[in-house]
Amino acid sequence: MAEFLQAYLAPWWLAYVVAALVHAVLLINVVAVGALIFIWLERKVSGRIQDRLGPTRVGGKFGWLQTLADGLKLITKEDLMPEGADGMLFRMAPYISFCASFAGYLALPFADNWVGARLNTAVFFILAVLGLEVFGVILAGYASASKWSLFGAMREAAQVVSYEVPLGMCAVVPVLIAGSMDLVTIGQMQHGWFTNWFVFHDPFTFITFWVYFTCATASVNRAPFDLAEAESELVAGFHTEYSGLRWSIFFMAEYGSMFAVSGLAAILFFGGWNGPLPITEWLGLADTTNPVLSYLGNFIGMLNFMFKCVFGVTFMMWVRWTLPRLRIDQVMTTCLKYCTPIAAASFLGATLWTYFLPGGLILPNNAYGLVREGQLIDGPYPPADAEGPSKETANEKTAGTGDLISQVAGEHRGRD
Amino acid sequence: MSGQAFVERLKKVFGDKITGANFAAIDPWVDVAPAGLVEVCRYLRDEPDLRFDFLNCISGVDYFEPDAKKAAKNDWQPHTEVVYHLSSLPKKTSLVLKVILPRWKNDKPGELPEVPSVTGVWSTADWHEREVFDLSGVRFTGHPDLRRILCPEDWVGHPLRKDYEMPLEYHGIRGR
Amino acid sequence: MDAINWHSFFFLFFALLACGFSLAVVMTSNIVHMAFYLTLALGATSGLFFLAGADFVGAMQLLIYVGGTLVLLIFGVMLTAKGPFISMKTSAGDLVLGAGVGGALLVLLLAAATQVDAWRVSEPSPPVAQVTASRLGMALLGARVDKLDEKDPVQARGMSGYLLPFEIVSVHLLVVLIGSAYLARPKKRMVGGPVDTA
Amino acid sequence: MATQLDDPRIIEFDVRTDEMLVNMGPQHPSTHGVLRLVLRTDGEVVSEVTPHIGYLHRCAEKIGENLTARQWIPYTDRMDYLAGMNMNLGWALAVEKLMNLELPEKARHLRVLIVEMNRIASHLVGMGAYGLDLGTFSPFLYAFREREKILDLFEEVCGARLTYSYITVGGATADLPTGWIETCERFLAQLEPVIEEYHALLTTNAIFVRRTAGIGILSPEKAIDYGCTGPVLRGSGVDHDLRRDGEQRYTEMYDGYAFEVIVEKNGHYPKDHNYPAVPGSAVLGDCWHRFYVRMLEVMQSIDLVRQAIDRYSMATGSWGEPIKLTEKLPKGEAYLETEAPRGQMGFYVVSSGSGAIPWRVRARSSSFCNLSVTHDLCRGCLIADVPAIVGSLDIVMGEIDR
Amino acid sequence: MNLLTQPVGVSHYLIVGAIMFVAGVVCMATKRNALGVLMGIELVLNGANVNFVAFGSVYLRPEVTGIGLDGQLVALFVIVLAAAEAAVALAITLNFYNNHSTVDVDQADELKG
Repeated sequence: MAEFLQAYLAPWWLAYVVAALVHAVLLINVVAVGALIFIWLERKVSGRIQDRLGPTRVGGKFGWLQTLADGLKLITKEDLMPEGADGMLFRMAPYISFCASFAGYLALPFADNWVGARLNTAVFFILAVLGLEVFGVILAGYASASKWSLFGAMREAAQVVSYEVPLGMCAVVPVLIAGSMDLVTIGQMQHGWFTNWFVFHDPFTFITFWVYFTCATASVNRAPFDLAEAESELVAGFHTEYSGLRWSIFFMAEYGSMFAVSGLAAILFFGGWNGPLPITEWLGLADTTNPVLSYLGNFIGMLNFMFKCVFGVTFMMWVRWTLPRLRIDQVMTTCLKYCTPIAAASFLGATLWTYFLPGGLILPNNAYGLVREGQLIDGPYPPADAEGPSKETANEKTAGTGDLISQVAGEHRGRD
Repeated sequence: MSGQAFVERLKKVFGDKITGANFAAIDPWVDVAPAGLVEVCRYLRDEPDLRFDFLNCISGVDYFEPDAKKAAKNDWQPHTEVVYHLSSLPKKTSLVLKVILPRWKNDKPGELPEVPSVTGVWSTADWHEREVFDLSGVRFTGHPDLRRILCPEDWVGHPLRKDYEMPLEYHGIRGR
Repeated sequence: MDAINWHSFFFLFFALLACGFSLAVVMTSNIVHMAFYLTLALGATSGLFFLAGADFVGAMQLLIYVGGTLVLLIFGVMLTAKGPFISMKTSAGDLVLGAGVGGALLVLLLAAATQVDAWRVSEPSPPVAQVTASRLGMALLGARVDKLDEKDPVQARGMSGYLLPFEIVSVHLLVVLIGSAYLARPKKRMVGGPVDTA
Repeated sequence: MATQLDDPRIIEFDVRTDEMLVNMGPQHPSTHGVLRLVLRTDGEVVSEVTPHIGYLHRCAEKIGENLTARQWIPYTDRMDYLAGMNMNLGWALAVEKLMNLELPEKARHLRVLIVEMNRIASHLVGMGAYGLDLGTFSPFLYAFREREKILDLFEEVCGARLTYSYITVGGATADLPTGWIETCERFLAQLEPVIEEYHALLTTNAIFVRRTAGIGILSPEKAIDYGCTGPVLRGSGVDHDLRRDGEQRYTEMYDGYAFEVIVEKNGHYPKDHNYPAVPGSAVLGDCWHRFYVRMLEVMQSIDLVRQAIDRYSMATGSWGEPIKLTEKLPKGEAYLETEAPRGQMGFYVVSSGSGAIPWRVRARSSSFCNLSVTHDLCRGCLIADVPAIVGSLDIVMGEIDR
Repeated sequence: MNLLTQPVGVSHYLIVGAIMFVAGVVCMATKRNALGVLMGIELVLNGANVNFVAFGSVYLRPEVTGIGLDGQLVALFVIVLAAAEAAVALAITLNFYNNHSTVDVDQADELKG
């Protein structure tokens, strides 16, 4: 995009600024508008689950402007801060949560190469950044000068630190199969029929997906793991003392993280932007040489990806409105006694499976089977990558498309 | 066991601590002197053929008529009663005990009459006695934590006493 | 005016954040604020790592250091932060002494950092995005894929990677795990009674 | 992991945390109104719970000393506002006992019919609200959906949806409207299969069982000692139900009705329906059993309503004639307890014989006694268990504070 | 020399590392709160890490004949060991707090537990 803009914008760096801004605005819209839609969706879903209608009036037929109306109401509300609160931390906390949740989108590809910054450690980057959301919660809980908030913060700290362990282990399983931590590469490897999705790669990945989803639900604080804001126990937990816009920012962060972990699940296990059938290939949209066609293909891919994410989020809602909440010690046992050992076992199982049955059972010549033949690690897929493997060794690979920072760094070093 | 025989039996055990009984009433009752209340209650609870293990209710009833003209017509002297409704789950029987107290201790207005607490016999008496204390103004001696329960802690007076005057103002809130 | 070097720009941004918040950690006496500033300082450091091309280390810094260690630390802060322990003032003498020694050390280190010409400005390098994660992993397992073309046989024999340190660290972590579990084992105490320190 | 150590003074701890006093309520989502619990906590472990009540005190007993017996009926509605009919019945029976009034047979069956319907409604709310206490929302809405239909039926009967004042001294204020019985039967036929869903959502749900089984165990001795009644008492395994064991004046209403007291005997509940099995981790007297007894009582009440419909339709004669609003009360005093949904609701009426206004009225509330056991049940539990325990007692503050 | 237009070199990183290191040392020396001292240690370790990564970076030193990947490897070890160190130090601090009800290191002058 920056290259495209360079042709029109006089100072070359302005093109980068504009490109960066456009990307940022696009992404922030995913979070902000996404939160609006998800809150509306949550109301509708919960309404339907509970045998009622949900919002029906605001904005026409389905009450689809309800969240906007609520947002306006929240903006006009007084921004209260309790006496005795730690002012700076109290004000900062929602933004920390939001930034952490939002930063995860930096490395989340929405379609083939449609990504803010293609990092070659994207999986861990997203997990790490989403894990930082806990700081906002802890600081909010501490700074509120309320005992309920403090309880919420303590619970959150204990819960999130524990759940990062199985979550990381589960995320490693697809990484192990793909041989890359680059989400774009992982996504590309699963193209074709849905049998290429990693969730159907072997029985262990299938188990891993469920463990991943459980842990992801726990790490974004959704019921039945929403102990930090357990309203029947802790009033509202860490955000008891928040009101107005700051309160709603916590919610945007929550829905943003829900979308991000669902997106990660979609890419790691469900083929990302690849549909169940290789329709884009049949239609000839996978042709990367034709910009219009590949744009269309990617657009369909993005819709695919969005659908999977929304499905993941809806699933979380479904769970939330069905199950009672666990107790804090049960949450911890769930993590330490069940999720972690299962994740570790399926990690081991997936390792052995990929070692002994590298091509899988069903389709012996599927994509990743072929890739694994010659290359041990860092196998770029598709093998005919832009620049091809580096000369040094087969293992050394120069990435065809570097991340944003490296591009910037490299190009301008050249310029200087 | 007929009522008469039952009272005879109690009298044999407790002597003059059983001050009377009424069999004609809808719910026949036994009058107990305050001094012997706890003993009687424990006996009633523990005796294998009685087993009054369940305290249903403690009520305070204040007998007082502020209007002198009406008071003259009454066939009773002003007094306060504490009524204990007991029942026995295994025997499926029930019993009423009454303790008759003066309206004021030593007839000094303002000093609440006293009854020994039966919290040691039935734990449920704890809250019931607090409520009777709160609303009817009877002091239960030996109660572990005799505080007001329904009214605010700084409330003045005991509303279910017949001479209770509604306060005109409470923390700036007008009473009437 | 020369064009802005974005790499330098981002470097400056993160470096200022890192240095500023490190200094803020020293300056503030409120332990909770300290923890907060430390978080930001370490987060900014991970940004520096990304800029230096060490993606994996940067992500690990965020995941383990900021996401794990610091949460633990803040947990500890919240458990002990009450009343007098939130804000413990250092005596003026200590401060002066610390500032003096620290200043001297800083001068020494800065002098050392700026002495070597080769370190000062980097040569323009081609845009290479490395995938470091797997090579790091291979190195940990004992294969130095980045030093395969080592000509000197003596040095090549030394390129056995980091298998031994890796094992040592693993055992160390296990020991730490057991040790902290021992230290943090449940203890019993009477309400209001003496603390059983056994 | 309710930390129930032998010596309650010994606390097991990882990190020394200072004891903290936390106010749960009066504005707290899970205190069922305006209950205030002061928790003394050490970390997540609650070492002491002190309930403070009285935030909803409306001086009902004092008001009763200024109104005639029938005029006080609306005030009974507002005690256990989820089971207004049962409250009406309790007071009506107590006054009838004082006046020695006998009721025609049809009125008795009418009362059983109405009262058991209200028991269903009340237990449905209790079930749904318990779900809320444990963090699940949908059962609450499902319960309200069904309760709404009962309220519609009651509205047809008496015009009110919450404060009915329908059952009154001497019978009821009106007969059932035409066609009501059929609507009611249709409702029962529809309700019965729905109960299965509730069992799936709550009773047998793994998380629900883990949250309630073995939590807040109330021994039968303690339950009796604290005067607990109703499902709380029966959940502890005490075989006591006033509909069977109560006073003659009350039990004669249920004469000839076939029903079994819902209580666990020899490890299982009376099995005349397809009930889910008792989970292995449940201990008699814990939150799960209290909840389960309530669920079974819904089925029992459905059965009783069906029987009452039959008998009511067969019975001849009047549905009862309410006494005059200013009917003079004879001198004397009467105490009568009935089995309300939340336990034994007792009314004590003293009359000086001088007019229609009683000398003293007293309401013995079941929730009041049930709540008084909280501090004992909550000792050493976790914070999350406090709503679970208080919710399992199923209290209504209107009845406690009166 | 304009920092915004010049490419950065290793020494820029070293300066950042030095500042963090010194901040950590001063923090360790002056804080009375045991957890403050712990935070100082974290800063020191991070200052060192910055140096390691800088020396091993291909961007800053394209020749990479020096320590190459070793810088990142050592940094990784430091991160992992810092986590372990923090866990143990925290456990010790909390134990100290349990026994003495204080986190003031100036008062930790007796050797018996």
